[in-house]
Order: sequence, then structure tokens, then C-alpha cells
Amino acid sequence: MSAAALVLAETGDRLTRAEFDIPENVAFAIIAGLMLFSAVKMVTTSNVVHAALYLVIVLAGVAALFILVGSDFVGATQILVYIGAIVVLFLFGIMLTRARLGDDETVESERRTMGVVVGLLLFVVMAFALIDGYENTEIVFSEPNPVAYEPQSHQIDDLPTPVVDALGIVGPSSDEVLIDTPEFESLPPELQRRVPGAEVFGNNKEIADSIFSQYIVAFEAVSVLLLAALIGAVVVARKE
Amino acid sequence: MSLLVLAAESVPEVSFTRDANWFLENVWIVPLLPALSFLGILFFGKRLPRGGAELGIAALGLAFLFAVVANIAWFDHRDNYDYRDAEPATELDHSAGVGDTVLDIDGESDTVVLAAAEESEGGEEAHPAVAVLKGRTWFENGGVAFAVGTLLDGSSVMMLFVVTLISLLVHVYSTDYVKGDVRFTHFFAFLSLFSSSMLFFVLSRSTIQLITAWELVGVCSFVLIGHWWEEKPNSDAALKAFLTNRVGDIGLLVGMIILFFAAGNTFDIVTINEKAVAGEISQTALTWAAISLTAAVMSKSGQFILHTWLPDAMAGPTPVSALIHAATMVVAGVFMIARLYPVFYEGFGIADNSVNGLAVIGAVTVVFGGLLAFVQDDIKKVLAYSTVSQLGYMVLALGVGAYTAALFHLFTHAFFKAGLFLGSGSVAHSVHSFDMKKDMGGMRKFLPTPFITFLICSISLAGVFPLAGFWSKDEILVGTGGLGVGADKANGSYHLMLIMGLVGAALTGAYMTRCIYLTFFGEFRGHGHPHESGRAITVPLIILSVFAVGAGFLNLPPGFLAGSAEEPTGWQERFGHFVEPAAAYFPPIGHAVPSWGLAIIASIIGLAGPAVAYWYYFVKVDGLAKQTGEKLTELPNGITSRNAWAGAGHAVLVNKYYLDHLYNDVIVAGVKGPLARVAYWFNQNVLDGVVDGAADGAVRSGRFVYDNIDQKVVDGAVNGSGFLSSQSGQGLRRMQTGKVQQYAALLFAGATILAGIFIVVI
Amino acid sequence: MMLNQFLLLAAALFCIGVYGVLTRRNGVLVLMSVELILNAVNINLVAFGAFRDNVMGDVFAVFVIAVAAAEVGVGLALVLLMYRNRRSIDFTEVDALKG
Amino acid sequence: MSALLAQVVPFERPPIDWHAVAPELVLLGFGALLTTIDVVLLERGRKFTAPLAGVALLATMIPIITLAVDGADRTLFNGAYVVDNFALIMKAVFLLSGYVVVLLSTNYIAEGDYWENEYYGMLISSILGMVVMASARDLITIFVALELLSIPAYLMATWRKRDLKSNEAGLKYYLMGVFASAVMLYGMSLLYGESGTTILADIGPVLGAQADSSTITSLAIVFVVAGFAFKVSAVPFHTWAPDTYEGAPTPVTAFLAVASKAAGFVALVQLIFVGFWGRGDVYEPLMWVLAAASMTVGNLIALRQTNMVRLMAYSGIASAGYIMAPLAVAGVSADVADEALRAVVTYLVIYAAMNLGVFAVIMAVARKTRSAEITSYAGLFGYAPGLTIAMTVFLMSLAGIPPLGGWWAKFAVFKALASANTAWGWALAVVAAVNSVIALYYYLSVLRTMWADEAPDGDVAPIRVPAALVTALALTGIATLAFGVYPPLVNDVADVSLLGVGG
Repeated sequence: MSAAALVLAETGDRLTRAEFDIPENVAFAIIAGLMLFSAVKMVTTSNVVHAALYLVIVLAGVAALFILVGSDFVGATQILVYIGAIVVLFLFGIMLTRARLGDDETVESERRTMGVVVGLLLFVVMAFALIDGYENTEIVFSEPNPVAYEPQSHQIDDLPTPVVDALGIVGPSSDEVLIDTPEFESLPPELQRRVPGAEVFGNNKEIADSIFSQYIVAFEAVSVLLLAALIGAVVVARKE
Repeated sequence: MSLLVLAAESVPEVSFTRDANWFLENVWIVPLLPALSFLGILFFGKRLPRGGAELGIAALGLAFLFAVVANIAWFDHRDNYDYRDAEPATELDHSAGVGDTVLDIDGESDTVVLAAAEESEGGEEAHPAVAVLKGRTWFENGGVAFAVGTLLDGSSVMMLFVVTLISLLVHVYSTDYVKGDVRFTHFFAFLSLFSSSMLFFVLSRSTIQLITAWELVGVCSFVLIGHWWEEKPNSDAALKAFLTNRVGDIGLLVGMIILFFAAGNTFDIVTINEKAVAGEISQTALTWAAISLTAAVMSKSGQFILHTWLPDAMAGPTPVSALIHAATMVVAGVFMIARLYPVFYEGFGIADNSVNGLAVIGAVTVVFGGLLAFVQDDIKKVLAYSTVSQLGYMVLALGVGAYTAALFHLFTHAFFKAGLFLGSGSVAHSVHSFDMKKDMGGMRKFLPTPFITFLICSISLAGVFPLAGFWSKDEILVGTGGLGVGADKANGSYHLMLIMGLVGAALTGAYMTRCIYLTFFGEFRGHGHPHESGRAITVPLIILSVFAVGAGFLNLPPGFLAGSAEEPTGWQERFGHFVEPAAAYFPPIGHAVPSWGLAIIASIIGLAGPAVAYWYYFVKVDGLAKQTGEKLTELPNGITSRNAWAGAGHAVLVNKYYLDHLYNDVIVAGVKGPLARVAYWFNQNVLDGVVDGAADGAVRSGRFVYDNIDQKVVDGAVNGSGFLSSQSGQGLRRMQTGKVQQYAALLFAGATILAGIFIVVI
Repeated sequence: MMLNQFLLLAAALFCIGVYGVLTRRNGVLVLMSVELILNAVNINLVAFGAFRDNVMGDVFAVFVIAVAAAEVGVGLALVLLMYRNRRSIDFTEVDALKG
Repeated sequence: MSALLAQVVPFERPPIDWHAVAPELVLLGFGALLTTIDVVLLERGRKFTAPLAGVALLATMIPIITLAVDGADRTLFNGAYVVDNFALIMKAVFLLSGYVVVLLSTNYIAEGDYWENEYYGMLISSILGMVVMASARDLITIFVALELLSIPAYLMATWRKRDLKSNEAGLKYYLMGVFASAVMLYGMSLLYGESGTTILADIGPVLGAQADSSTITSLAIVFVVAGFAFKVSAVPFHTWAPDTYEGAPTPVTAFLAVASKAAGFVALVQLIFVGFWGRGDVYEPLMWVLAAASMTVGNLIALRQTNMVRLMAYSGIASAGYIMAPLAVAGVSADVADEALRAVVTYLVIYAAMNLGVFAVIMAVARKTRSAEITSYAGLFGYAPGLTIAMTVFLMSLAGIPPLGGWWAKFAVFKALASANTAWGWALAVVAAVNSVIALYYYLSVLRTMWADEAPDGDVAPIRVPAALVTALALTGIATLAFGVYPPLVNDVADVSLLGVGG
């Protein structure tokens, strides 16, 4: 993996997210710490409503992480579906089952031991595998690529030097040049987005495209699944 | 041996023809007839006047007639078939090896006769040996053709005769024996299916067919042993029989699968055999296949240590026992070895070995079964252990390479053992019990016909010259090639097997003498008035005893009465000639030359057993019984108390009896006085001790083996493993607590531990 | 950023979820713990998606979210039914079937 | 790089082979029709639903047959969805066993006054999930198909709402199912991370080219397999099965025991033969352990069962072991892989017939005795000889007695194990052999109770079996016999291979 990173690094003048490593790592640390704390509190607190609120923090943290790595769409979905719908469902569940607020339950030591042993064992195994497998592997963030561009003229002054060099433009800096579509496409992706007038999308279009092409069957299946779950849950949960 | 191989190679090995006798080609009708009668009885039996029995008898009768004709046709085929006349089947693929061609690719049914030349050792004219193969591709799967059809050669045509005859007689006998039974119709239906399965078995062409038939035989025996299932011991016995057989079935399955791959993806028995003979299958594969198949034989043919189901299976109706022990079921194992003989022959290295699994198991079973028969009070159990012992002879014979002898013993044993079982059934039928000690005794007065036939069959079983059992047993003993007997030692020298065989012979006579005494002599100890059986019972008995007397003459040893060992004539070796395939699918076994010396020694040893038993039961026990007027079945005290009795009661009582005779002798022929006195002294001081000791010792060792090894160790192990698995099942069951979170813990922990192991190890 | 930052965080969340699943008696809390586990998976998927620079991870995560919603709905219906039948949502009491 | 094209090329629907997805569409259409009838006609629609569900499943067979006749393998959506022989056969198994389940349910659900329309809606959704699963060759599609077939099944297991046991059955099934799919998802995420793709055919070569010591791949394979081992109820992921089988409505139990289990195996087979191909060093020992443990534990616990349905659950766990066994040697060579695949398919087809048959008898008997305790079967022969004989045939077939279908299934497994000719293969064959003896014991005990014991309370009133159940019994009985007597029926269809074997 580091080999791949090297190759990417050699392509030269390229704004990668890696350059913002430090602020992002700080953000990550804060979010991760908050999530872990909330998660632990969630599974240990005796108050069910508090647990639901801690869950919200964890879910929000996950959404923040998604946005941090550039998956804006998934992050938005996470917030809408999880925090907007699922947590509300949980709250309804808590209310409908009239679980006592406060000292809801006590965890016997035997069960706690079982949980700790299994959980720790699982973590050791996972962590061992992950550290062994991905030690020192960096995520090399590439910019979201899809770029829309209409052919237009630019003042050479306005163009970034790498773009000028790459296209081999010569002339006085005040001249206007027309960059047409073939020329634009000949640029490497990281330069395309630096051409003025180029519109940059996230990967939303790609996600949408692949859901409706490669994963169309899964998508249809999920739609049936949601309907079936809806009908079934109504049958099971309703009073007779 | 190598001469044979060379000779076989020097002539065209294979030729094909299409002109076998109609009866040999269409022999599939034989199993079909009882199968049809099974269906007929099942569906219409209850509406027929005789509850379906007539259907079964008619079907078996027809099958029997067919079998007789087929046997005659086989004689002709075997002797007169000349491969030179055979037209090559041009439309068949010549590139295929022997037997391959019978997998009719086009699905049409052809008859292919397979021949290879045999050059007898005397250098006389070659006898072509042929097997009539007929088949149809059942289906093809993954390039492998599953063929079904008939493989008819001497051994299977002989089995057809035996199975149909015994089954016919059993059917007839059963009309009386199970008369009035609640499941009369059901009984006959399964009797027919049982026969059909066995016939299907002996004709099987492919190993798949063989396994199917083998299992069918097992299922039928399960149903029939458990015929009176309302009583728990009966259904227990049926269950045990089935389960024990199942253990062996796995061996069969594994063995057949090994052979399937080893022989190049084929189920065809002839092809497998040929490749085994030709050395095209690796020795390892053959050995493992032979071992697996031996496990199957052990369970099916009641070999030590998987024999325990056989005595229990006596819970079934007596005709079923007769059928199981004589013609079907238990001989299936022996026949299977014969069918795949090259596999065993090469796999165990029978030719150049002196100890192999098959021979050892057989020898142990001979002695072990014989000893156990001593201490049974149930007449059918005596016979059951006797069967175990006799099956041991057959397996032993196959284990030492005496192929013909094994099949010959199977053949003769079928008649006298069926006769014995049916005879015991007729006795038991009249006293409503199988217990010899409690409910029998003196039966000869009430049941003269069963008595005579039982006696004849017993003598035959004991191997007394010149009844059937003598010839077959003698042939086995010669075949061992042990201690220098049998001039041609092509199959190795099995000294131990010879000795065990001789011991077994002595035991056989002894326990049968005991059985006859307890059943037919002495005072009647039962209740009521036993009555002679009806014709349906006595006629089969008479027919079987005729065979028990005469069947042995079918295979007189060469040089007997006429001719010489080199040039057998007439009836000599007729049977061997009949059953032994001399073809590329049969190993080049050597033939032992019979020895007069061994025959005499064996006869003496074989008679010594009954003599001792005779002395013990007929002379001493009977004498004591007459003396005291009690109904004795054993001496009240054996050798253990002999010292204390030396000058007292027992001795006095017995001696007095003899003194009378001696005094008479002295008076009538005074000159014999001194001689008699010497004889008397010898009798009193030497013979008596030896005889008493031998009889008592045999009984005691039998009892010991029965109590400690058979019942405790073997049976205990069989039952114990069931108990153990049941107990561990109980333990595992506790894991299932019903608590969902413990299940979840098991799930996560299971995944984690598995993952952990794989991460670390791989 | 290191890939393992995300993966180890996800592993920890996963194990905390497992702990919750194994120890909580309240049915709703068990279901919440399941959500923790599923979110751990989603972090993995999205992190790998960024690492592999393709959208399959993101798409997978979206599907997981959708399915998780259905699962929660069904799970809460079952818990509700349990409450109606037993007046309790304590999972440790559910052990009539065993052996 | 494809991103570049995306900027100029607007979204275009990928070409869809409508014939290939016709079975799913037909089933989906009927499912929609069923729901619409429910919404429009309300209670008046009740009498249509069961027949309509049956028709839906049979009608879906039509495109499957046309596809089979056509014979061409079809690959859709970059390999995410494949219609090959294997997929078609398994779809047919799902649909036909689904049809038998409809037959089993007809009277049960109607007489119990359960939510009939919704019940068949659930059933059809679940079967749709299975049908999708048979073609899914992509992690996301497999995951979604798994959930689509599972979630309605969770609900069906709890369908007898007021019954505490049914409630418990559904709850346990649901919880264990969710945990298992969470573990599986974690494994899938690692698979995606290792290979960068979700298409199985692309994952295969990546994993195959790895060094032998890739810990991530080992972890991923174990976790993914664990998820499906749950579905097929393999030890130690089997704990839900006995409880759920016992508590769930009996037709649902039959559905779980046959169709749902088969779906798990379909996924497992696809993953192993396409995705994990080349990593035999991981999945072979894993399958070995699971198979041996399932056979042994399942059979041993079955010895101590007193309830027929629980007995069938443990017997099903043991069967899962048999079906997994060939997978433990699948990686030896391409020939062995073919043999193993055939063995799995053969076993699944035959198992469906005989197991559904057993449940049909259980349901018929329960109509009179209202119980599934083995003791309540005592003396059955006396008053229901037909059912007794049918049960005998099915149980003997399960025990592997020729010439019944089950024997061929076992034979195929042994043959596959032997064809590998490795020490581990033989060892597993021995384990399987010992187990088949143990299994015979408890099947025979049941038979003895039926044939030999006295009916409890001397109640020998005959059982009236409704027509739908008779049909189900006849179908499964004929199939069980026919597969045994004329094995080409199953052998020919089982002669399949998977697209993409060998990477």
C-alpha cells in the first residue's frame, strides 16, 4: 500500500488531504474519544433514556467521521436515517414498553464477566489482525474527481502554473486562451479541478450511478425488504 | 501361478459373443418373480384365500425352476463354450478393456460374454471360462456410467439355486409355522422381498447395485427379525441387528468408493476385478479397500467381534432364522468376498502371506463361535453360534485362498443349517419354547421325523464321512496348506488356520451332540403333549436332509474312487469347476491337493469331540439321570467336585452302572476278564478323567468366554458406545440453556476463537 | 491519516457493542448495542472506501444503513410483542425453550 | 478514471437482460398483486391468497424453465448478478419447496386465524430473497438478499402472536440472526478492504494472489463463513435452531429447515467457489471443523430428544454437517471442486424433499394429537398406517438407507470426500460414517414408537388429513422415492458448475 502512496506522491503538485493531516487527526481524536466514551456509557448506564442519548452521540460521531473522509452523502444519510429515524424509533420503543427510568437493570457479575471476556477476546483478535495487516498504511485521499466543465476562454494569468505547463501554453500572461473539452480532458484529474470554471462534485454522482446500475438488484431487493418489514412489523406489533 | 498368467496371456484374452443361452441371458427374471410376489402379496394378499402365501410359493417355485434350468444351462455353457467360435462384437469398442464394453453407451441392452482361456495345470485343452454379462446403463453422471444388470457366473448361478430352493422350502414351512399370525400376509410379503433382495444381490453387476441389494437385505432382515415387534426384546434385537449391520455398511460404502476411484471411476465389478488382478490398482488402495470391506463382512456375516447381533436375531420367527442363516443375509458377506475376490486376494496378499486379516478373523470366529455354542440353553442360539462358527470357516477359507472350498461349504452349509433351524422350529413349535433344558428332552419319541432329519443334518454339520459337511470342511482344511498338507502351496501355508480349523471341527461335533441329547434324549421336561408336525413342516425337512447327505458328492476330491489328482473325472471337482471363474477377472489361485492323511486325522479329531460329548451326556448324565430318576441336563457337579467324589456317591453311582456290564461280560465271556479289568482300570483312572475333564473344560471355557468376553466385553462395548454417546448427548444438551444471550456469547466466542486460531496458525 | 485509526476505532466500537449485547437485559438496549456493531461495520466500509478510492464502500454503507433501519423496526416490533405478552422486556426471562 | 467519463456521459441505464431477471420480476409482480388484493378486498380476499401464493411460485418456475432450456450463462451488472445452471437449480429448489410450504400452511394458517394475507406476503418476500441469493455474486447483493430472506422469516417465526413459545422462537431467531449478520458484515467489510471490490469474481483472484499469511483475509473468511454457518445452523452457531424450530408455527419451521438452510448453503458455496477460491488453506480446515462438529454434536444431542420437532432440528444440524463436508476438500483440485459442488447440490435437492415430507407428517399427526412429543406418535401404525409408512420412508431416507433418495445424498458426500484422497478427507469420511450410525439409532427409535408401541389412551380414531397436506405428502414422497430409485433425476440437475470457479 505504501508503494501505491509513493506513486501518487510522485505525481507532484497535488493537493491531497494528507497535507491537512494535523488538523484532521486532531478532529479525529476528539471525535473518536467522544464516541468511545459515549459507547461505553451507553452499554453500562442504567438509565435507558440516557443510553439512547449516548447512542445519538456515537451515531453523530460516525457521521462526522464519514464527512471527515469525504463521504458526504453517507454522512448525510447517517444523520437522516439513524439520528432522524432510528433513534426516534428507539425512544418510541422505550416509551411504549414503559421501561422504568432510572435503575432499569442490574448486570450480574457473571454476565458482565462473560461480556468482558468475549468482548476483549474479540478485540484482541481483531486488533491483532488489523495491526498485522494494515500497519503504517495511510489513506491517501484523492479529491473527489467528477468535474463538469464548459469550454471557455481564460486569461493565462488566471490559470495555475501547473495547468499552463501541462497544456504547454505559451504567450503573454494577459492573453486569453480557449481551453476546449479535449484539452481539458487531457489534464490529469488533480489539475482539472484547478481550471477556473470547472465545477467539482463530491462522489454523490458516482454513488447514485452505481446504485442504479451495478447494484440495481440489491436496490430493488431493499425496497421489497423495507415494505415487507413494514407490513410484518405492523402485524406483529399491533393490538388485536 | 505365473504359469497360469502366462498361459492366459498367450491366447486372446477376450472375445465377445451374443449367443448365450436364453436362460442365462434373462436371469434377471429370477429376482423379479419374488419382487412381484412381494407387491402382489402387499396389495392383494389379504384378499387371497391363503393370505398371500400361495403367491409367494408360486413365485419362488417358478424362480426355483428357472434357477435349475439356468444351472443346467450353465453346465453346458461352462463346458462347451469355445471362445474360438465366438464372433467378435464388431460394433463394440475394441479399445476398451474387458468388461468396459458392457457399459452400453447407447443404452441398448446387449449380452456380452466375456471369455478368457484357462490352461489347466495338466496342460490339457483350454477351458474357456465365461461370465454372462448383461446390462443397461442406468444413468450417466459426470462421465461415469452407472450400469445395472446381471453378472452371471458359476458362483452366482449356484447361489440362485441355493437361495430359491431354501426360500421355497421356508415359504412352504412358514404356511404352517406362522399360521394364524396377525401379520401372516405381511410376513410372506417380506419373506418374498427378502429372497428377491438376496437374488438381486448375487446377480449384481456393479458395486452400486451390490450396495443397494445389501442394504435391502438388511432392511428386510430388520423387518422380519422384528416381526413380533410388540415384545420389546424383539424390536430391540431388530434394532441391534440393523445398527450393527450399519456399522459394516459404512465399511462397504467406503470400500466401494475406494475401489471406484482406484479402478478408474468405475462401479463395474468385472472391471474392478480385472484391474486388481492385472495389478493396475495400487496395493495401498487394494489393502484399504479390502480392510473396509472386511468390516462389512464382519457385521453382515457375524464375524467376531461384530457377531453379537446374530444370536439376538433369534428373536425373529424360526423360518426367518433359517433363511437368514442358510441362504440370505449372513452369506451375503461371504459371497461379497467371493465376488470381489481379486481385491481381497491382492489386497491382503493371500498368495504369499501366512497371516492376513481375513484368515485370522475367520479362524478366531470358528473357535469362538464353537465354544459359545456350548453354553446356550436356547436351541436356536446353539444353532446361531454354530452358524457364526461355520461362517468363520468360510471366511477362513477365503482368507487362505481356498475359494472353491469356501463356496462349497456355503453350499452344503445352507442345506444342513436350514434343516437344523427348521427342525428346531418344529420342535419348538410343539413345545412352545426354545429352551432345551426346561422344556425339551426326549423329543425323539414325540417327533420322529424332525428327530431323524435333525440328526442327519447334525452329523453332516459335524463333518462325518461321507455326508456333505465332511467334504466341504475337509476341502477347507486342505486349502489352508498348513503343516505341509496340500501339495500345491500356491496360496501360502496357514498353519495356525489349520489348527484352529481342526479345533473347530472337534467343537462342532461336541456341541451338536450336546444339543441333540438335551433336545431329543433323556426325559421330557416340558409340559403338555408335543405332537408331530404337519406335512408342510416335515417335507421341507426331509428334502433338506437329503441334500445334507448328498450335496458333498458334487465336489469329490480328485483321486477319490477313480482317476488321479492330475486328471479328475466324473463328479470329482465338479463343483469347483462349476463355480470357479477362470478368467481375467479372477486371481490365479493355486489349488491344494487333497490329502488322505489329513482327511483321516481330521475325521478322528472331528469325531473325538462328539465322542467326548457323547460320553459325557449320553453315558454319564443319562446314566445318572436314570439312576436317580431326576431330569438331569448336566452333571450336578463337574470336575471341580470330582476329587471329593472320587470314592463316594458319584463314582459309586456311575461305576455301578458299568460294573453291571462288566460283570455280565465277565460271566458271559470269562476269558475277557483280565482284559476287561485292564480296560476298566484304564477307564476309571485315565479315560474318565480325560473325558470328564475335556467335557467339563469345554463347557467351562465356553461359559467363561460367553460371560466374560461375549457378553461383557463385546456386547458391553457395543451397548456401552451407545450409552456413552447418549450420555455425551445429555451433556451437550445442557449447552442449550434457552438463554438467548448465552447463545450469543457462544456465537461471538465461536467466531472469535475460530478466527483467532486461523489467524495464528495460517 | 492512518487507515488503522478508523479500523481500530471500529473494532473497539464493535466489541463494546458485543459487550452490550451480551450483558444488557433490557431488550431495547440490546437492540441499541446491535446498532453500535453495525455502525462499526459502516466505519470500516467508508474507511476502506476512501482507502481504495472507489465508491463501493460508500454504497455498501448506504445499503447497511437501509437494512439496519428495517432490522430495528422489526426488532422493536418483536420487543413490543414480548412486552404485550409478558409485561416485561427482560431477555434473560425468555428461556421456555431449551434442551 | 471512470470518473472522467462520468462528467460528460450522463447516467445511462445499463443494459438489462430481461429474460435473466424474469423469475424475480414474476415473483415480485405476484407479490405486489397479493398485497394489492389484501389492501383492496381486505377480509374478502382471504380465500384467494393461499392459492395465489401457490400459483405465484409455480408461475415463477416458467421463466426458470425457459432459461434452463436456453441454457446460456448470463452475467449481468459487471458480474454482480449471474444466471447459470447452479443458480437456476437452486431457484427451482427454493420455489418448489416454497410451494410445498404453501401447501403445508394452507389449512394451518387458515384454521389458526392468523394473518393470512400478510403471511403469504412474507413467504413470497422471503422466497424472493432466496431467488435473488442464488444469482448474487457480489457482497452487497448477497447481503441484501440474505436480509430479504431473513427478516420476513423472523416475523413468520413469531406469527402465532399470542403464543409465548412462538414469540420466543421469533425473538431468538431474530437476535441470533442480527448478531450473525453483524459478524458477517464485518467480515465482508474486510474482504472489500482487502480487494477493493465487492464483486466475488474479482475478489477471488486478489485473495488467491495473496501471501499465505494474510491475517486480514483469515479473519474475513472466518467471520463471513460464521454468518452463513448461522443460517445453515452449523455448530457452534446452531443454538437458535432447536428453540426456534420448536416454537415457530410448524410450516414456518419446515420453511426454515429446508429453504432457508438451502439459501445459506447457496451463499456459502458461491463465496467459497468464487470469492475464496485459492484460499483453501483457510476455508478447508474451517469447513472441516464446522462439518465435523455439526455432525457429531447434532447427532449426539438428537439422541436425547423427546420432541419430534426438536429432534428434526438436531438432525438438521447434523445434516448441515454432511452438506458442509465436501466443502472441506473442495480446494484440492478443480475435479474435486466439481465433485464437491455436485455433492452439495445433490444433498440439498434430496434433503428438501425428504425433510419437507417429515414435516408434512408431523403436521398431519399434530392435527389429531396436538403435540409433537415422540410419545404421542405411539401406535400411529394402528390408526394411520399411511402416515406411518410415509414417515418410515422419509426417516429411512434421512438415515441413508437405499434405495431411498437420502442414500444418494450421503453417497455423493462420501464420494466427494474420497475423490480428494487426502488424509483430512478420509478422516472426515470416517467422522461422517460414525455419525450416520448414530443417526440411524434415533430415527429407528422414532419408528419403533410408531410401529410397536400402544397408542396412548387407546385413542385410535383415524386422522383426517386435508387435501393440501395429502398433496404435499404425495409430492415429497414421490420425490424421495424417485430420487432414490432413479438417481439421474437428481444427478442430472446436480451436474453443475459455477461460473468463475478457479478465479
